Amino acid sequence: MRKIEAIVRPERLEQIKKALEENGIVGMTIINVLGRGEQKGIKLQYRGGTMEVDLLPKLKLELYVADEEVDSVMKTICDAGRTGKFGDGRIFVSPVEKSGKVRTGEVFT
Amino acid sequence: MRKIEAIVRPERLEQIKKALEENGIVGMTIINVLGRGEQKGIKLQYRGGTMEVDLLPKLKLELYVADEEVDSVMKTICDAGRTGKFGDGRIFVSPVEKSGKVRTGEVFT
Amino acid sequence: MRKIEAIVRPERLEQIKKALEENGIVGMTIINVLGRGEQKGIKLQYRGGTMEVDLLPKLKLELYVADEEVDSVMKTICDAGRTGKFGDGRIFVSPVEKSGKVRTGEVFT
Amino acid sequence: MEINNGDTAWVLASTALVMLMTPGVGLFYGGLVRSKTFVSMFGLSFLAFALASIQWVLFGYSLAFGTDISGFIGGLNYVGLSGVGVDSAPLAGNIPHLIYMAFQLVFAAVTLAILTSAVAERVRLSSFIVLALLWTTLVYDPLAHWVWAGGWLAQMGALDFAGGTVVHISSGFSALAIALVIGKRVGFGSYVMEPHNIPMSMLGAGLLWFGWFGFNSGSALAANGLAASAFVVTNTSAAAGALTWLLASWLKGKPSALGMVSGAIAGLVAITPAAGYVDNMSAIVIGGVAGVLCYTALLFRVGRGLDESCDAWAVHGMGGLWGAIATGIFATASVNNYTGLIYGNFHQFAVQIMAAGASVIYAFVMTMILAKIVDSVMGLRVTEDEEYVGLDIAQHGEKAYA
Amino acid sequence: MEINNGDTAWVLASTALVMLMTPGVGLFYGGLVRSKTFVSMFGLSFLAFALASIQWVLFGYSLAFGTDISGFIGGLNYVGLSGVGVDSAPLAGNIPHLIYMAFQLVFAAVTLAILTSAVAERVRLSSFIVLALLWTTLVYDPLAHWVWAGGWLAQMGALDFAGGTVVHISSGFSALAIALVIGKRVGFGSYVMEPHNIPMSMLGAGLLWFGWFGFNSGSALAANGLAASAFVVTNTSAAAGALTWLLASWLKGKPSALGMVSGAIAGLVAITPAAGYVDNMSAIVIGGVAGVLCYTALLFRVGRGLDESCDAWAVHGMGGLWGAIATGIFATASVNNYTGLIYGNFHQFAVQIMAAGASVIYAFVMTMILAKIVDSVMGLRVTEDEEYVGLDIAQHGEKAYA
Amino acid sequence: MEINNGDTAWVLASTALVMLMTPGVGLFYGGLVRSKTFVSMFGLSFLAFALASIQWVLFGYSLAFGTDISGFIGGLNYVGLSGVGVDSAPLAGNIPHLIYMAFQLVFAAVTLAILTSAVAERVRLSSFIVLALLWTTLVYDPLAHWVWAGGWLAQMGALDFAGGTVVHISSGFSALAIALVIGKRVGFGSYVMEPHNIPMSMLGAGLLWFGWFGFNSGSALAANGLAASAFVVTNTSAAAGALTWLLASWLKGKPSALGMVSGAIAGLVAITPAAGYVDNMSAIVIGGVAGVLCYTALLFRVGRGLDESCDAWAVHGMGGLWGAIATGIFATASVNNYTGLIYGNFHQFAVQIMAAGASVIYAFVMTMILAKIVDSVMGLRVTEDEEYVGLDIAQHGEKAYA
Ligand SMILES: Nc1ncnc2c1ncn2[C@@H]1O[C@H](COP(=O)(O)OP(=O)(O)O)[C@@H](O)[C@H]1O
Ligand SMILES: Nc1ncnc2c1ncn2[C@@H]1O[C@H](COP(=O)(O)OP(=O)(O)O)[C@@H](O)[C@H]1O
Ligand SMILES: Nc1ncnc2c1ncn2[C@@H]1O[C@H](COP(=O)(O)OP(=O)(O)O)[C@@H](O)[C@H]1O
Repeated sequence: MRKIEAIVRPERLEQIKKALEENGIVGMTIINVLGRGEQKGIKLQYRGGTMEVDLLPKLKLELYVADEEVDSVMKTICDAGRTGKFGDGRIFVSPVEKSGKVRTGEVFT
Repeated sequence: MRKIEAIVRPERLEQIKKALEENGIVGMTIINVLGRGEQKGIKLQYRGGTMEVDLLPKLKLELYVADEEVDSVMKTICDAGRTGKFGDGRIFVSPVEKSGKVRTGEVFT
Repeated sequence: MRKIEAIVRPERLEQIKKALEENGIVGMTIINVLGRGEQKGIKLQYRGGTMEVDLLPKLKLELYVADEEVDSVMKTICDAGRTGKFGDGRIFVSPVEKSGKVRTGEVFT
Repeated sequence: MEINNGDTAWVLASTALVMLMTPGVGLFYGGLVRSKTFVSMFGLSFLAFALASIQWVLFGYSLAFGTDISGFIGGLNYVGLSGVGVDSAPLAGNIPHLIYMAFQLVFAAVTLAILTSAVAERVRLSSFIVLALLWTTLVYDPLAHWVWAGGWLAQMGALDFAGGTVVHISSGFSALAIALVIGKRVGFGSYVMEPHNIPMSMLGAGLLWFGWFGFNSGSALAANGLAASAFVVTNTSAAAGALTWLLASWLKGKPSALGMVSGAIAGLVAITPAAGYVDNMSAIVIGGVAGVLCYTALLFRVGRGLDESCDAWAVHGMGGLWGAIATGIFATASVNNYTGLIYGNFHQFAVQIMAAGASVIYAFVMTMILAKIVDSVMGLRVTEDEEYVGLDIAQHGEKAYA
Repeated sequence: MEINNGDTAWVLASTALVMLMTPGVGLFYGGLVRSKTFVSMFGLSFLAFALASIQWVLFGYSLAFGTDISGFIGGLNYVGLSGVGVDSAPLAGNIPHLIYMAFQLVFAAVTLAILTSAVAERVRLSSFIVLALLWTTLVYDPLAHWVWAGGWLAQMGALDFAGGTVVHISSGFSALAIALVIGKRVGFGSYVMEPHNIPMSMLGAGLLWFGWFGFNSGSALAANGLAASAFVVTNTSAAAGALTWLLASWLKGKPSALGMVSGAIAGLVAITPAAGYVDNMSAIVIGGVAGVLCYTALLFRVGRGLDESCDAWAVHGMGGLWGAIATGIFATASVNNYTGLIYGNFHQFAVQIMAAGASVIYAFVMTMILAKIVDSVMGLRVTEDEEYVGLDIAQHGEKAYA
Repeated sequence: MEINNGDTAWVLASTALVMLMTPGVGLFYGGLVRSKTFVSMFGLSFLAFALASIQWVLFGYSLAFGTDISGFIGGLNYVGLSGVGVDSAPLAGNIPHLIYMAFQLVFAAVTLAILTSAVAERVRLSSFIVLALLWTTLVYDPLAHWVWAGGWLAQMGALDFAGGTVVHISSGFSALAIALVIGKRVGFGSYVMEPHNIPMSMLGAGLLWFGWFGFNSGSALAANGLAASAFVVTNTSAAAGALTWLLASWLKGKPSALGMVSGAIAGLVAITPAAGYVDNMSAIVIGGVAGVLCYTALLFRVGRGLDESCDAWAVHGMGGLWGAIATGIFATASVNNYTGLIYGNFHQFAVQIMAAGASVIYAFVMTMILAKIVDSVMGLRVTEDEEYVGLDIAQHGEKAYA
């Protein structure tokens, strides 16, 4: 099992959710975050000044998926979340050792 | 050291906290999240329609614990967080390589 | 690539951000959390009673960094985030296996 | 009697002020519930206002203020506002009948809004609409007639300046009845249900205090010394209630800001029936007692595990009961032509107790019956899943905060 | 005519009530937009009020109410309020000229605030200031003159008690024009833009309802039977609109609380021109129709992919249009000296349609021209990046919620 | 003199309007602080209102308006409102004494609320209660007597229509003194303390603007031309202040919406003493200057590292000072019987400066002494831990947002 953390644009959530569902991925956890990437956010000009809005609202999706689903999920999120502009987001994959289900108390490893 | 991420019902927080404390687990970090599991949330009927409320408010507890505490913490959370209905939550365990304490600058591996 | 999760005081964010920038670390994701450490928060006295405020607002910074940057980032956060009082925060490091860029669809391992 | 522009100006303004109390109730209650039902809770007050507004102009005003039928109910002579025009009101010759009617309308509306406390976070919207229409017609209208339109309580000599019985006892004890019928919210007692936005409740309380000047002082139906006196005692009682509830909660632990504003409302409720009959010093007592009494009632209610969710009973019911009795204790001829117990008038005191008692019983029993009927015919509650998800999404498909 | 203190008291109070409608609009709109533009949206209303306040006392009042020039515009005799003093107002001898002027001022201000719907979340502040000043001077002032100050529509016999054409048609159809010029928000239609704080919109609607009593009943410019009548029909129409929009949304899916409060506003808009001419039963019809009509207009607007963001057109434009026509249908001599179609007066009906039509055309065309000019000279919109970040930060350097 | 119903109607309404300013202050300040102290901040205003209400009816009114004792303080003849009844007020024969008293009460209350700026987020509740009671008794009551009840400033001929000195200079400079005694919030200057909910501050400002019509126009104590004039200049000055602060902040960087609403308050403050003496054109100047002046004062205050947290000093203190002097500059016989500097009356100008100066000194020194006493006896501040956790939880055991 792997944990996929995807930081995406909030306005793309619906599309991403739909795309994932079509690929059979239903379970997910969503967190409101603020983020900045290498571009350090967005630069705005104003009356004789520049302003850097460096922390923009993003959504972080956390998905626990089977190992073999990782690549397709990553691709799905990239495709559905892409606008082509800076700030589209990042995806990170990390190992999960064990999981449990609260309702049943089952443990999966 | 392991990281335990438990997604649970908000209304169970007090019970879970208490149960953990009784087991000597005090440190924790809590995040407001929205989530859906395999049931895709809750289905509601209304005047000639069905509505899926797929993202329900949950709490995500993050606990960093010693390796040997993992199993008992998982069990404690399951027991205290259980209502027996869909949506009770999930627990995931992942490896932590290193940790640090801001106040002292100490690093533990 | 490593994931650094740092739970810090909200009022220290600006200093930490600045210190990281000076070390060339720009990308980050910030999450509002509630947390308690081993001190179980803050104890307050009042008219014949004691009150424990055990969940205090903290910020969780998530930074994905190259393996060789881990130590310096940890040190930077500790230094910039320290007030010397209980509750300054913790840092945890965990492995990342793979990452992707939504805008381009690139995958890095 | 000729229409007096100054008096009319004040009653017009007062009617607007009382109207604002309904959003005030909506905010107050809305802040007390969980965020998943803020829209619903606020919406119920709004809806109560709209329903009462239409019911009142169609037939409610007539039932309450139409020609008396055996002291129990008004006739149908004002149905559809026929005969209610720009000329002098029968019961207040100095102002136009239409604004007299409207002033009474906003009372009926806010009373219905207060009632929504009992069904917070769990009522089916359609059942609420039916219950609300039944309630305002069969409970509020008769009570208003009894007290203010020559009904049997008025004939008996009961005093109720601005609605201690008609508005507060009736809504408070009716809320109690409904709460018993509809039952507790899922999880009530087993996990904490904190107010989700206390500042909104405080703002609501602020709007209530503001609007209450129209409620009580406007009930003089003139811009005169009596209005001034009612204005002053209203403010004094509110302040006293705020302070005593604050202190009482402090003695039990920490001074509660929500307690302070609830105490203000308790003081406002308690002074309502008395506003045109008592002086400022009595107002301090009336409000001060109300703060402690309603707080005690609230603790009792919680202790009994009763989910009358936003405390209409504890604050309006018990506060109104106290106010009705206090009118019989503190009424003074120096303010108006009536005296109370402290001036040796035991009769007035007894009448007040009887009137209050009759209102308590009528409101409680009648509402219990209505609630049971609606519950068995339509079901008062939503499903457990809908309640879990929250009425905002489940009933309205809306979210308070995006 | 001598100044009447009672009448003056009511007009003073009414002016304050109408003033509060501007924060009401700000909250209503502010709740409807995304949280990243709440400060901006609320701020635009506030700014509209400040701009109109200064423009009006400098020359706006004179353009609207100065000595008539060929039925089209007022002269400059009141520039800087010269000649506007504590004595009787020329058009209302029972109240001081200054408060008459102020009562008209708050109307001009709230009209400008309504207009901000069209530019929500994307307007450049400096361009808004210029457009606002041009608009209130070249659209609002002439329209006010035409209808209320002996201009050609007044001469024709058009009835507009409290501003159906001047305020609502003008702001609504002007909003439509501006929305067409400024274009959609980035992402409009492709992703959901939910109201971010519905309770704030509900509170805004509550303040609007409250303030509207000053708007309509205050337009009697006296505390008399006509004021009372206008008060009552205002409330009735609002309630009816709230209920019909609620029901209409229910039939389409779920009962919308936001719909209910929008329906109340629709009912308030529609009764505005009619408030001094129709009776309570007609008010039920006027409000009830308005609720459904404006809801339909909103659905149409959304269906056409038109981003007139907070529905000034659907609610104020279409509601005002309906109200203006309805005045010609339901006006009754039992309330005032005018009759409408249902009493066989086809003439009044025709005049109302002409007046409404003329207002629609003037407001739409003139505003289109003004908006195009401002857009080409200064640019109405912020950059795409600024819009993405949100006007609060981008324009004001502020955040609604820390 | 006979009681005039129209005048009474307006003073009743005005008293209600001014009452609403206290929740207005609570919201305005509450939005400015951090979310962990919203309940506390709002609660302090509410509490100030309750405390002042009781103090005033018990003895405050008597100290301020009782029979003059050597020009410094009122006698005890009105203690417990004895002799304050439904008949003509001594200083305003056209309205009942009780409502005159209540109108003065709401002034005392809001003044105390303004003061809470200085202790934001760090005051011990019990110490606040003691300080508040001392302050309103020993600072507000004498000042009100000096200016409005035949005290020495009145005898000198000082003009203060609605409280530039009594309300604004007194609260503003007292806030400065308290801020110096209580000291900065932990972290002030070292990390950012952003306003946590700007829309709430904007709503608060909207309620203040609304209520201020009662404050200033109601101070005519009649519904007449003077009331109308005061109403107009109040609005004009507010608008001018809003615009100049907005522009000033724009010149320094970005146009601040919070600045705009603060500017409106600055304009309202500055016109307060002048409202019954100046004309509309002067109001533009008075408000316009106030916007820039108070903004400058705020920048100065921040620059000096002074934590007078919600800027009562910068806005009310400096705005009130400017207004008091401006009254001596712009007073015109065309509005009332007084003239100022621009009409060659240097005497009035000098008197205004002396009165303002005396008020500044008295308020500052007296408050400094009171604050020091309370601080040394009880401690004004909570502990550092309590402050860190936030007063909502630490003092009240409550949370603004669940
Ligand atoms: N190194 C990083 N560590 C943590 N979060 C990051 C990092 N880089 C990016 N992010 C997160 O991803 C979001 C989008 O990143 P960004 O660099 O703007 O994407 P892109 O490169 O596609 O434009 C950021 O707002 C931030 O939340
Ligand atoms: N595959 C998953 N990936 C991420 N989060 C998940 C996943 N499955 C469940 N969750 C989280 O756990 C919560 C509870 O899951 P759910 O499936 O409803 O539990 P149960 O199976 O006990 O009913 C969800 O709301 C979601 O936040
Ligand atoms: N074992 C843990 N698991 C999860 N989070 C923790 C743990 N220990 C600390 N934290 C997080 O770190 C924050 C600061 O911890 P704390 O123990 O107060 O730091 P310090 O030891 O420097 O005083 C806590 O509020 C909590 O969010």
